[in-house]
Amino acid sequence: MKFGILVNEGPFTHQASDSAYQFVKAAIEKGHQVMRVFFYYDGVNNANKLSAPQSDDRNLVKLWGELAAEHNVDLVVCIAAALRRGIVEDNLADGFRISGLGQLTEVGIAADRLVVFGD
Amino acid sequence: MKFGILVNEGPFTHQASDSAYQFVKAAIEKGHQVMRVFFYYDGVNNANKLSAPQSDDRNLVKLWGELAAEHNVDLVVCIAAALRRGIVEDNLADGFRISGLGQLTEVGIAADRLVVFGD
Amino acid sequence: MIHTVNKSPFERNSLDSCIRLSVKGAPILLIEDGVLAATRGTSVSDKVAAAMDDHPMFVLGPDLKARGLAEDDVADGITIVDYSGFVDLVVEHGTVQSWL
Amino acid sequence: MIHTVNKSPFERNSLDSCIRLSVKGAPILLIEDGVLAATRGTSVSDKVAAAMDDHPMFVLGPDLKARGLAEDDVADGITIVDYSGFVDLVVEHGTVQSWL
Amino acid sequence: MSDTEIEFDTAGITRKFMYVNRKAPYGTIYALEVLEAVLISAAFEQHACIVFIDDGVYQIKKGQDTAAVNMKNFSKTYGIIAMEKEDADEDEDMDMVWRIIVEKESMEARGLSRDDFVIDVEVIPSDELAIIMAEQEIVISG
Amino acid sequence: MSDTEIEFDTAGITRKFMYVNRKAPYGTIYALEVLEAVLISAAFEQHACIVFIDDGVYQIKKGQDTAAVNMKNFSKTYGIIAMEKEDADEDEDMDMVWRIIVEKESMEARGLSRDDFVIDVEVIPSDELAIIMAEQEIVISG
Repeated sequence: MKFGILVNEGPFTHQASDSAYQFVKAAIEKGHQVMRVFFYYDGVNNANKLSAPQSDDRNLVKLWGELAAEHNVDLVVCIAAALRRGIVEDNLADGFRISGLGQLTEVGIAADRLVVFGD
Repeated sequence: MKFGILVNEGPFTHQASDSAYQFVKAAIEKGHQVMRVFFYYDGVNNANKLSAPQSDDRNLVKLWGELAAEHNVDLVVCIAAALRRGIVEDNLADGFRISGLGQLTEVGIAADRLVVFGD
Repeated sequence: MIHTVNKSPFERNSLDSCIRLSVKGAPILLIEDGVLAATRGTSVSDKVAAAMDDHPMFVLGPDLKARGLAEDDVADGITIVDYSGFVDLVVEHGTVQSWL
Repeated sequence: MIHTVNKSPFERNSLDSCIRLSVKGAPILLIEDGVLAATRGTSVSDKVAAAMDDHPMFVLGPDLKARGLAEDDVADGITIVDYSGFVDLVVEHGTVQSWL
Repeated sequence: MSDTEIEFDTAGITRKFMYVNRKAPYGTIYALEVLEAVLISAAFEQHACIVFIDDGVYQIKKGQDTAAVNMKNFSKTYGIIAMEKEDADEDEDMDMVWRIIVEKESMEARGLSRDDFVIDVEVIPSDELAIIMAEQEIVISG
Repeated sequence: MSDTEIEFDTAGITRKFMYVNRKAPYGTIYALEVLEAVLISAAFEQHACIVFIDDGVYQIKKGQDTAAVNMKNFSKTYGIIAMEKEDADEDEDMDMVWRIIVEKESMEARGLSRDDFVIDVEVIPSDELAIIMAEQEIVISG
């Protein structure tokens, strides 16, 4: 089955990105395809490559990037939400790309399920 | 009277930073002193100099910086919270400085009132 | 001490907790989405009216206007203040407790 | 359709809205702070039990464990699933509505 | 922009999107950014059911004036949503149904009525709205 | 670090700080970052009243195991808070009072009891807690 994922919150403050990551990992392990993870609202902060958590904490920015590389997951950051919040090509982490909000509608149409994680 | 302010949320997603800004402006206009605004939790995102809101929207990063310059308000970003969220000297906006959480306790002790804005 | 509540009384328990944990006479200022508690004729109006027996109640006018709520919509006995009035309340009543 | 609720039933109205606006038979999965609705002997236990007359109820085990809640604490009739089970529920029940 | 722009083939597919608005405006940004998502979906000629429940009903309250909080007043954008809906209603070549719905119980609990809103809405009780929700294919909550 | 480090003279001043914890752990980060603020204030030898009300009582629930959510388990840090409190209690040269309080009503509504917590707490009913709160000088809510 093909999944699309919407992440509405940044790492740390809310659990949304953690939950989305665990869901995506489980879906892939079960043989499903995750077509795209779309980062909207504060979710764009998941793509900030300068994020440096404490050494004993998880690093979601890195984890998302690794997942994308290993399993060919398309990580899209909404350009309008990102501009407001200061996420641009300069500080964009590996594995993410910046694109328009239409990419959310698109994955909504193309995927069998869209699952939203937010606050 | 001497005020300290704690801002717990970033610009845009919650109104906390807007409310804090309006409060600080009003306090200064009334002749009070705002000793320090401390940015904690997602509040550190107020210091992201890459933030570029739409032209018809307010730009809180810039507004805070201007207020600091005009009225000598000390804008302090918590280093631990900032590291997690990818705010470092490279993307730190004018008028802000990065320092330790002790600066929050310090202004709590030194000010007559500490007012918290958050979610 | 003065209490601020910035959450909708329909969505969250912040106002309830503020009322439960504030001493008689302590003023409550509604700001941000908290201003939704201030209008007449809602499902929380009675609760707010009851709280006003023990607490002077204030509401931030700029936040009311932003949400399309008119001064006429505000329940009797609630005082509307602007940011300058917010500052005055804090100066007058000492420690601020923000019910987030 | 399957509904997810990620908010504490003590703090927010998300679970109430989910129950009010879901059709009979639609499953509800409690995740994140929403898992706090799943334990026995709380002030919301009766409400959750009543909802279970109309809705199969699930709770995410990893979120329970994180919050120090044991499987034994979970009310009878609520099924504990892991992330893999979460995926299965979504596959099986179609559209997901997230009550944020 | 990155080099690799991935696109999915969506031509000719029309699906039922629902946008659920449960939060008050201005206290958080969700109301504004959901609106942007709704507008984009019009370009894809998708069905759209825009629902206001709980504090979401305040998003379309008349008379919003944000001058004193210095935030962007986006309530006028709902006029564009209403126009998109009219276009969808009138164009017989397009298979595109748009509905703008307020839950009756949420509206009444807040002392509001149909006349309080900046756009025409269907006011629907919760039991009927639950059935409409259950028919949706994609639910976007903000 | 920026060039200008501003410092205020706080020597010899002891004020009453209260830290109000009302949110469940892990769903949001507030619990963890408030804890960091409490620990720092110990270095300034301030009074500290650490209060758990509403869902905040879950922050100190025993048995937290975050392995399956892959988040940092910070519940052990409360042990450090308890040690700081012991230091404050025992040191007669220091004018520093620390209290760790759980609101009785919040605890009971969640089916919890004193034995469920990772640290020793005072369990206090809301009317008495209201009086303690009213005496504070600085209230930090997370």
